[in-house]
Amino acid sequence: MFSKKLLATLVLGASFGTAQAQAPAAPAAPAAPAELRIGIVSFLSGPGAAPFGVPARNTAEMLADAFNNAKAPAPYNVKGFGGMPVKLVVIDEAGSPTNVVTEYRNLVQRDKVDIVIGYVSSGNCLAVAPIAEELKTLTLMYDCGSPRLFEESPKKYVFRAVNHATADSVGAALYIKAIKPTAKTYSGLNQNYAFGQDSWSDFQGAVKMVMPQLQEKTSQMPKLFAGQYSAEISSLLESKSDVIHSSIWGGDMEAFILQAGPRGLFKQSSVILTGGEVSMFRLGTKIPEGTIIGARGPYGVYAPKSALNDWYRSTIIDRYNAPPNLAAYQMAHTFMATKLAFEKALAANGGNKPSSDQIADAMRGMTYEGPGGIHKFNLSNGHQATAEMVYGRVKHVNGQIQLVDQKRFTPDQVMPPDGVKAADWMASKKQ
Amino acid sequence: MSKIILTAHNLNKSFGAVTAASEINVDVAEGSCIGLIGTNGAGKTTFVNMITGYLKPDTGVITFNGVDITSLPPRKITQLGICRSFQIPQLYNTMTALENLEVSFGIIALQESKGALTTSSKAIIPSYGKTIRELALESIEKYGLLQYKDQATKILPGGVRKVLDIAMAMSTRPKILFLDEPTSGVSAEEKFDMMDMIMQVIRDAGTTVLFVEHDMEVVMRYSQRVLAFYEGKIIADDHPDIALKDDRVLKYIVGHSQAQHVLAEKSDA
Amino acid sequence: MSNLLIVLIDGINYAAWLFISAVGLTLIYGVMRVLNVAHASFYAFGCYVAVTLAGFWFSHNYPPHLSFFALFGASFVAGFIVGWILERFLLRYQYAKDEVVILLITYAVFLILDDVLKLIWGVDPYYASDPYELLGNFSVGEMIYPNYYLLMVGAALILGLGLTYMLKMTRSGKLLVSVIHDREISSAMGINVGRFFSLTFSFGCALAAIAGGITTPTISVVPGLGVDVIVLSFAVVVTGGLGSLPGTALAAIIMGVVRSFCVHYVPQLELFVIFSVMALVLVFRPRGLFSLAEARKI
Amino acid sequence: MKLDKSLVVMLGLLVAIFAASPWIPQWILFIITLAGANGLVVLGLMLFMRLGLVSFGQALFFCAGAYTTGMLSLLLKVSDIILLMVASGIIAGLLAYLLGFLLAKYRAIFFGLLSLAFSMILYGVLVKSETLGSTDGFTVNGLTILGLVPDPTQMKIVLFGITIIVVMASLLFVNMVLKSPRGLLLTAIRDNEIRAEYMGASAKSTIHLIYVIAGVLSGFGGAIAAMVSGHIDPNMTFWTTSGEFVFIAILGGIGSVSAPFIGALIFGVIQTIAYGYSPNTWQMTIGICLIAVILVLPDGLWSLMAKMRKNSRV
Repeated sequence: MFSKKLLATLVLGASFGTAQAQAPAAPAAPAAPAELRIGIVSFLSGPGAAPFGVPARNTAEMLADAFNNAKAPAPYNVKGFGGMPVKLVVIDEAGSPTNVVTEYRNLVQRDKVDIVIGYVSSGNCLAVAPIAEELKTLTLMYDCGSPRLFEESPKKYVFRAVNHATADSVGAALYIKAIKPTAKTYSGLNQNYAFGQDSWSDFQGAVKMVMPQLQEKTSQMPKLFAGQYSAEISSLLESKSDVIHSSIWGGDMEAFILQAGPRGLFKQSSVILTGGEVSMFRLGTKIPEGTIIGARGPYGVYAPKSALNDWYRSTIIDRYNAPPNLAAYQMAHTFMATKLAFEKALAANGGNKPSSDQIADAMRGMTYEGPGGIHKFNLSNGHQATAEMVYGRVKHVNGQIQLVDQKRFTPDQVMPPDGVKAADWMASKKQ
Repeated sequence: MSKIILTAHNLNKSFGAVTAASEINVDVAEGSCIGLIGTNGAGKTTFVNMITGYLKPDTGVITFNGVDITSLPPRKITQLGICRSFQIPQLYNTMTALENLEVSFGIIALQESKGALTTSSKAIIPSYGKTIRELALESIEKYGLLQYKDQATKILPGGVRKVLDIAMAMSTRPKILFLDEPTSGVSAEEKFDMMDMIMQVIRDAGTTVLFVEHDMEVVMRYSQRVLAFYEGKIIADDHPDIALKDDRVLKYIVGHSQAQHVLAEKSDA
Repeated sequence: MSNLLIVLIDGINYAAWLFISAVGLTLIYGVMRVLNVAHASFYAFGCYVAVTLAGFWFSHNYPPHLSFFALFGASFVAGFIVGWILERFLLRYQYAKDEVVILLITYAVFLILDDVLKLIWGVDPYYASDPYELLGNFSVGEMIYPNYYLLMVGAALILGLGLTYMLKMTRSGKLLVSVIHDREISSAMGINVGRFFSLTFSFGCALAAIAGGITTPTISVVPGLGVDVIVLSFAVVVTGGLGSLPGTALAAIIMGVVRSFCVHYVPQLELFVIFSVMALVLVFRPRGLFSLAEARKI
Repeated sequence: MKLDKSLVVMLGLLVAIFAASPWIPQWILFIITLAGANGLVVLGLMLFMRLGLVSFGQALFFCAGAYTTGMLSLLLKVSDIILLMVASGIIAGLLAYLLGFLLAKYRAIFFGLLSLAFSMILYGVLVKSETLGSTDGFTVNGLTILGLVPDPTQMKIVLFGITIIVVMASLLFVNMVLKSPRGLLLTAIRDNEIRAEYMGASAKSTIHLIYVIAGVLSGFGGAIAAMVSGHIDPNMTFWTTSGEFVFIAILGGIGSVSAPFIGALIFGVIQTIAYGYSPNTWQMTIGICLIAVILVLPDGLWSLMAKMRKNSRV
């Protein structure tokens, strides 16, 4: 009967899918019994691919190779993960969160990955986290910034090895206070979706906390991927704000800069691009002088000088002839943190492959150093890492851009204390 | 003189500059058989369309059994008991002939069950005392379409489409039936057999009928009364023998030669 | 707060962009009754062609002011060719199908072309803002605008008037109109409807591509940038009355200005503007602002 | 009411799958359950297609159902699956009933695009409602059934069971509607609305009725999707979601009430294969499948099934 054929199709199709799902993975060794399978989920299509997904995937693949061939410097010089070769299973993050959840289940239950690292969109993070808990699978969110991830309910198997978005806003406010204490007014241009809205309300909170004298003028919220900003720019110009906050990213950010630059918006106001580092090198001197650039942490040009960082940057540039951007750094940190925690757990487990719980225990509260310097898992009972925050200003030096007036802020300046919700923290500290 | 069931009072209708109907006044007696003649664009179909609710007259009142139906939509008018066939047969082209009729009876079944979702196709329609299928087969036979019953209507020959179109109209058991050029596109040999058959069924059902017709032979043969349309007006309203002799009718519609020919034929008969 | 002139200028500028983006869609629908979702891909295609050519052009220091013709011309031609291929080898055999099914076919084509573009150009953003800055600025009060906006408005006018002229004045235009009114009769009158169709479709796609070309200098060309455009264009075209040029123009202006008002006075509403306008118009004029007349059915 | 063979088989099959569910790998179970949810929406679309209408905004009611479930459990702490299902169906149906007054007047492309507009307006509203997490949406958890609190794995089975029951009920219901005289009337209205009106039928009220039925079905679908995937967000009413539903409808075909579910299942498989097999070009894969189906199987996969059955009889 056709129905049997159908079930057959389903099962065959699925197993076929499994077989193929490994095809695009890193050129690692063919499946050995003792390999460690890591799912990498990131945007490979759509507007999120270029700024975040692809650089992050590249880093993951580079590190996987480096680790498998024991090419990385200490403390990451152990072959693979504690001797086990790692095998990446890369899938696209695109599609609705429902798809993303489906694909997460497929990764864990069908493709049998041991650890999942991924997710740029906070919507996807929030959708996946409960499933990770349900399936008891160690899952690290490498980029998505929503503080809600751990605030809504404590997690056992979900970690974030980098700052969450609050650091962007608070750092930005602190930077304004430092370099432009006389500022009177501020406005915002943020994309009209969760991240944009959260960033803006975070920044509002941070301003109230750090320099309450700032008056809000207007908040522009263009549609995500709108591309045309002439009206918004006019309105911002009219507002004559001293400061303009924007968490806009990717193609939208570049379009905004290209359209606003010639209209003198950047001359009139100090524009903060919290994620500006992503497109810094591609846009070069198209980014007007004085633009304030953030990198979500001590990443990219803001990374502190270290042997590890030099190795990482040079290897990425050799392999993909483009410097790693903030997303790449976030992936590097997440990947390395995973390796350390895994090896710690391996040792604790007497050399046997540790369980998710054992790796989680090892990672909880861990301190590690990546190309972006020291990070500590010290929030949300050891699941949320914190790092310092850096901002700087663009200066054109013979056709190149440099970031001057760099200010570094300690983790406790930009991230809430343990157990306090970001919003409450900012509210409580306002004068 | 049997009772008047349909009255059209002072109907006017114009499309921009064109006057499709002006001061139309008609009373229709129950059981009568009326031919509507006139050249193309004289206003015959407009008249039918206004009565059956496809067009709303600019002015004027239409009453059916004393009920004002002037601004009712076609389906309400049909439910009251006026139905029509079409110049170009209006069929459900992806269905078979039988299904076309089943739809018609199905609609009635739904009406009688107040549109209940549970209405069954197999159940007996109270007022007809038969099931949809039975009724459909019955009228397929009555109209001599048995051989076509399972063919898709889009491939049926013109004459058959005409008959099916009329059969569907009759399925609602109308008190008044409008036929819009029933013989157009039907071959000369077939037309009388077809009309005889149809008129027989209609008479048996006691249905009042008004038919638009260009063929004067058909008009003479079947109508007891003729309405002659010209430029939206009724220029003659009388027994065919008289109406077809009317000067203006001769001048504008029939043409002398044809008139003589037709009348002569009749006197032989 | 902001003065009306500014609001108006922003509105007109956005309207011009909307019109340029949507005009190809309405042309194709008007003639062929095909709602071409692949429009989005052609827009994106135009962007990529233009941005690539611009990079080449300026790196070779060709006369910068000719770059506009080069950019727009290139995307136009590219769009025309690919459009022709699509019509010739796929759509031509589908016209018998239902309007909606053809729409789905073009939707599938859109999905495919989107990935093809990604395979050709990768996922990296490209930009070519030189033409945008080339023209300098003009200012209203102390508000600075790049002259490129004038160029976009001009382009919109030229496209709109040009097409109207072609349809109303030229012989082939009149023939086209007759095709629009009745395919069967026209082909019976010996008009080669098939040829008109492939021409119209290719031309419509070319218009989508040139829209991309004109937009390119103001944006950064990234994967999937067509998606947003197609939905907007749908809204504009449907609101204006599918297949009506003046309708599309009017709808674009209304939407542009209304949107600009929102941005300046109630930024919170920006997100709904376009579709609310569309819904409102359709509620009161079910077939759009300028709907094509329907023939008597019986 | 007589059930034709294919429907009986389908029902039997559903029972069989449910019986086997404890042994079916979780991730397959998940795909099947989602297929059930999508299938319910597409079942509504199939009724539209019988009428010659295509809605590019059916996700509106899918999303309405999902958010009803989500908000009831989030704000009013309603946790009972059955209660949530019913509520979602009712709310979505109510919404459809209201919009129906307007949309039943529209035909062809305008019907499709006006429904698209409404779904996009809802999208805007949800994106704007930051308390509901804007585009991030929010998680749906802590579900119970009749006071019981199953553990996640049991919950999957329970939800699966509920889905199966809802699907079977919907199959029977829609089958009843299509077997009633109204079923034939739908096609009649598609073929020749004017004639149907002249025979005394009201196209408008028929379409309105179907619109409500489709709305309720979509509401159920949304509720299931929300509970199974455990997360809801405005994407559920974005036009691409509606597009997927139309795709599934074309894939399955309108030949039978079972077709939408076959289509949904195949779609689930195609999609997950596409993701795994070509993470960089999965859109293309789906696009090619769509064209292939339209060109090769204009009546959807169902026509293939029908053919197979014929051959197997011969």
